[in-house]
Amino acid sequence: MTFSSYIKSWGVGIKSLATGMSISMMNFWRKPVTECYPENRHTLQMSDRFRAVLTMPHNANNEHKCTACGICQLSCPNDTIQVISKTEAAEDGKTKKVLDRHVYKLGQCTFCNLCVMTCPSGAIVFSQDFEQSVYTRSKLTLQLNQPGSVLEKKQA
Amino acid sequence: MEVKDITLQGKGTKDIEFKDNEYLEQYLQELRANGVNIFVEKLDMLINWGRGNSVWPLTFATSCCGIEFMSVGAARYDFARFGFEVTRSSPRQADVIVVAGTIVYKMAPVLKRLYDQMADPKYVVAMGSCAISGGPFVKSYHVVNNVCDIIPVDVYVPGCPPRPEALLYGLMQLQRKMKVENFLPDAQKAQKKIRKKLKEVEVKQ
Amino acid sequence: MDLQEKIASLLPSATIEQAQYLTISVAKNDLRKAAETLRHQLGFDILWSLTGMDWGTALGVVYHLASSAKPGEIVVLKTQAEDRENPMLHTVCDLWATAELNEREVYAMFGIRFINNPDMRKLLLNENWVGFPLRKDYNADPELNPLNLHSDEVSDLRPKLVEQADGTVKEEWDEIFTNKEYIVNIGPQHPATHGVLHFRVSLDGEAIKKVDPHLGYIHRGIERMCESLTYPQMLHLTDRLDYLSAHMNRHAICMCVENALQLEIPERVKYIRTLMDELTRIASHLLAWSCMCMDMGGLTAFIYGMRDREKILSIFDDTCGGRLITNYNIIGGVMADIKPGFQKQVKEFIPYMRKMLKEHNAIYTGNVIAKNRMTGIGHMSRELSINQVVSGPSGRASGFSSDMRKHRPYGAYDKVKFNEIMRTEGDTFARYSARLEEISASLDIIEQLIDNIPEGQSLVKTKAVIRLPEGEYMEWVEAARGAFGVYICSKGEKTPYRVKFRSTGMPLVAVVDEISRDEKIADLIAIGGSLDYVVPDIDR
Amino acid sequence: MNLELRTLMQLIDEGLRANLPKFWAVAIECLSVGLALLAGYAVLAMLLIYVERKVCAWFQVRIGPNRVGPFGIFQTVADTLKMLLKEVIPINHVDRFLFYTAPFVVIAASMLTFAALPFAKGIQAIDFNIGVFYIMAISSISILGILLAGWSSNNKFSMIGAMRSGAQMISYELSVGLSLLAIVMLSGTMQLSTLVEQQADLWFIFQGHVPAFIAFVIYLIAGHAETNRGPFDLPEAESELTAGFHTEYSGIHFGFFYLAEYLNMFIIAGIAATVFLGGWQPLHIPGLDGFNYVMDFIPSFIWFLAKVFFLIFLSLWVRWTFPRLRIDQLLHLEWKYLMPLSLLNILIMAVLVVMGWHF
Repeated sequence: MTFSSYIKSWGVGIKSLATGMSISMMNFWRKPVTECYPENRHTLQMSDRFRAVLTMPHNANNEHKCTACGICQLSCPNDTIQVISKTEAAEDGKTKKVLDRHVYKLGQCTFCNLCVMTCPSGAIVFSQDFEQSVYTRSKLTLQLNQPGSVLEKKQA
Repeated sequence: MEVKDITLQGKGTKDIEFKDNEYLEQYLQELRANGVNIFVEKLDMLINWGRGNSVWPLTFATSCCGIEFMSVGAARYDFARFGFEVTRSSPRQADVIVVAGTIVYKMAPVLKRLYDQMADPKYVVAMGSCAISGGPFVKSYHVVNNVCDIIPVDVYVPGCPPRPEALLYGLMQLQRKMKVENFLPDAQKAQKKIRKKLKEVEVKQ
Repeated sequence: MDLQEKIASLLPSATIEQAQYLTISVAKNDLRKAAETLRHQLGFDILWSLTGMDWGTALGVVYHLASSAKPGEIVVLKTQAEDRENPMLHTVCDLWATAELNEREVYAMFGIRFINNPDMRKLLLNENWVGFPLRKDYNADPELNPLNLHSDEVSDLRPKLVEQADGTVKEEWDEIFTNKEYIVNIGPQHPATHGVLHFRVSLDGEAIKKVDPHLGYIHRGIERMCESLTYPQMLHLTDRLDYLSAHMNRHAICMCVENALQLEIPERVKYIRTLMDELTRIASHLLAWSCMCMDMGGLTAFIYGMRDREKILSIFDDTCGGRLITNYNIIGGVMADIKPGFQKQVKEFIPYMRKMLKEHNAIYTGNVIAKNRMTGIGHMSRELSINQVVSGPSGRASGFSSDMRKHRPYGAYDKVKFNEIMRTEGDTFARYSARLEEISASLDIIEQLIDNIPEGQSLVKTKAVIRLPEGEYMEWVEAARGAFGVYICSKGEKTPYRVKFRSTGMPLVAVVDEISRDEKIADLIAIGGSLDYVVPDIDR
Repeated sequence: MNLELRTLMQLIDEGLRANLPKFWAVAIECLSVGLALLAGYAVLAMLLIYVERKVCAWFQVRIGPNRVGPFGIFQTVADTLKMLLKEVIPINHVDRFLFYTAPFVVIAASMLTFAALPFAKGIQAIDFNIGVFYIMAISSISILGILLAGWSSNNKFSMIGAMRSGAQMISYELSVGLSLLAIVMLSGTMQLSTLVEQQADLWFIFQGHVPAFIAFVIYLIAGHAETNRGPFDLPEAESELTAGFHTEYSGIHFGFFYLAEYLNMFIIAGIAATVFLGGWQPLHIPGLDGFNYVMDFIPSFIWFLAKVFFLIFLSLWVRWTFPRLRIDQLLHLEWKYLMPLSLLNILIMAVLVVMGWHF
């Protein structure tokens, strides 16, 4: 190392340190970018495509659209969904397969959206309610159809 | 103390409807049934206030969830607001281990050891589907399907990976759980018993 | 004389056919000769991927080769070992160094042992694992391999099979570390290993004498799982390989399946995928930059990088419905068309990022401490990077041109002008700055595409049950950490027969020992940051 | 109106002496001074941790603690409470005696240095005629604690951390000493109270202009390095050595290291303020009597704290901007840059003093 390069290294070093410090000082005066969850809970807008939990929408008469065909269960890559059906006597005397329980393991879901995409009747959708933490693991196994709900009648 | 009395510090926390209050209720009931006076209160409340607001996580991540965990630590979500930002790399100094990611057979002993190295009181958050149930890899030959088999879990945060807000919500749930703990030794003994019992109930389910 | 004839004349005993790539099949005993001919006489110096196979009756290996002059022109070499009880093949790791770790993986997964490979420990699995998981007759009974919570001692003995002069094979053992060495375990739980990587490091004071990487702390058996999933179901696993290149990985597998089905993909989809790929690349490089800064102690720079990365994540959040794991590409297109606001968001992001890039350079790149810590440290020569097939920004920093966007254009990359970022220094600083330069290159690509997204469908209908025609397919994309390849072997079923993902990270770990020797512990951390491996991608 | 702390002290002193025998009065005073110092130490440490977390957050465009109390000011109270009640893990294979002594050595060393600082006019627990000497000697004891901690932990990371710390301390102690020496040459005294009094009209950094300023900067850098804080946090080096020398410490033992680290920052800033920036003396500019008169109204302890916190802010600014040095860079910086400069600086100072070129 020559003497001149030694002197130069002082200059280069000090200059680079000063540049760095000026950048951090600039950021010091910037407004924080923090989004304050949970303070902003009321205004928090999730993208409508965000997938937080699978739900089965019910209408006002407690009816859903699931025909218990089981395609969602088949297309699920890791057995998150279990469609339990029962047979019921229909009005015209024939027996008919209807949904008993649509069991969904939230704690196992990978949110790949295959079930929603393949569902022929559009019975299930993902909702954006991400506040799902619990203390008990079994609470993460959800039943999507509400008690007493039935299949929505097709409009004639 | 009732479940409705458990409040967290900070604006906006009062009007969240927290999930799974049944567990806390059961917990309190069991505490009472075991003859622990949960009205030793004042001291306990002070201690729990301290503990609940100073949860230092262990820098531990195995996969994708770890990146979201880092996001929670970064500027946009900033868990420093809760006083959680002092992530410790040494398990001896950490209070909570956030199991962020898949735990496989080869990793299981390491996780167990990390947990054992932590000082009491210590907590575990299972973050994401992998830690809760094996998630996408539930059918794999090399993946532990439930972190509960290795270490006791306090809070489950579902998601794949859970978004940062969801993790913050999970950590608030943990804070709530901490608020009902007791400091006195005999209470702790009872607590351990209760935890075990509650876990057995869960396994049966 | 074209290549096929040339090979036929040099290797008369080989069967050569033209499938997706030129495929050369040789018998077990001709493997060495074929490999040596390809390597030395025909200049195939890149071993892109080494895939173990179980063809039911015989086990075997498939090698994907290319030459560094034309990394996109791939030739396949196949061989098989008939003996299922004690299968043995000759190693090729003296020809292509990258084979060493890959052969160890094949040993763990298929039980094929490689003669003359200096290290025949199982990669990814514990030494006492019963069975070979990727074999078709693997017994998955959990009783055989129970969950063990007791940590076993790490053994520093390694076996190897040495061929004697008379042709017989003898097993020998040697020690990696002597018991006089000061060995530090960095990982599996360590803040700077980017996941659960385990280095056993032998130290002399602060200086590193030797590094022995241990892998498999996040081996999830993805390849095995894929064999029992249908093609649409498989996709969600690729996102979780290298989660920072989730989009590209999924792009690769979608492309592989689409090409096998000969599905025509609309231009719009190609544009959207390319845009998303580039955004993912920026996000990934930003994270890499941030983490490297954090590893070197610059916590504030880490937060700045993460702050800018969040901008991209909100774009993903809006259009794809996921932040990190987006689940956006599907076979035949994308899951949902882009949101109306997408273009506006991206256009706002570009100038912002350019401005921030300047700041990042000012606060960190120019910093005298950082610069001195990076320049001249961890030098990787071009030969080493080719020999170990270190692709991506790390390889390009050493002068190894391996950009699949250039060499095998896919998506909309043939419609944009961009430069492959190349450097020649090969040190930590070169790798570091190559990443930052790639961010601006990606911004340029996005700028060219964002206003020209053609109208059209965003998804082509596919059959309800997808069956790939019988054959072998491999497609490549340039992921954030290098060339990522998906190999699918189909027997015409609705599930694949064998799937292999070419790990972009394994070569990065393989070179650590060589390039960090005689450097300091702090340098090992910086080197690791500059290589930017993602462990779940290595372990799969 | 007199806001000086000294008035309060005198009142207490007179009250005690009037009502008690002399021995008891002195005994009670000693005890209360000790307690006050301890309390001050603890409160300051907690305050500093809060300040650091908040300032760090602002540098990183975040908000920082805001839950416990208004703006999160009780954050560190909660931390302390938790830390006090956290389990101290007994560890096998450690050298028990040394392992458990180490944190106390560290905290005692910083306590002793802290006690010697002149906080305000007339508020100084001990005032040696070799005050500067004392501070330097005592503050370097804490390195012993770190070495002990690293060695006795029986952990390879800790060991490397301790060794780094040793190398660092030995090197930077020189620059610290030499830069203080420059001022001692200028003032001709080592007694802290005299040092401060001499700066009544003009602070030393102005009196000694160029060499004093150089000495000040060197002192800040070397002092910062002595506190083992980033970018000089090699012994701890989160990303390399997990937690360095205190990897194996848990609970309150770790808390001691943690507190001492912050207090050392205060001490370094306090010494710098005392020696270079006039201690508790207000800012006086010769010739501007009106200005000086106004400045005198601000109580001395406020002056002192203001200077100290300004210097602490500087140190935080540096801490949260730069990446960590590597061990060889650390030594280069000292032996190739700071040391020669300090020696040269002493020479300049000597010429300055001899020729009387100072103000």
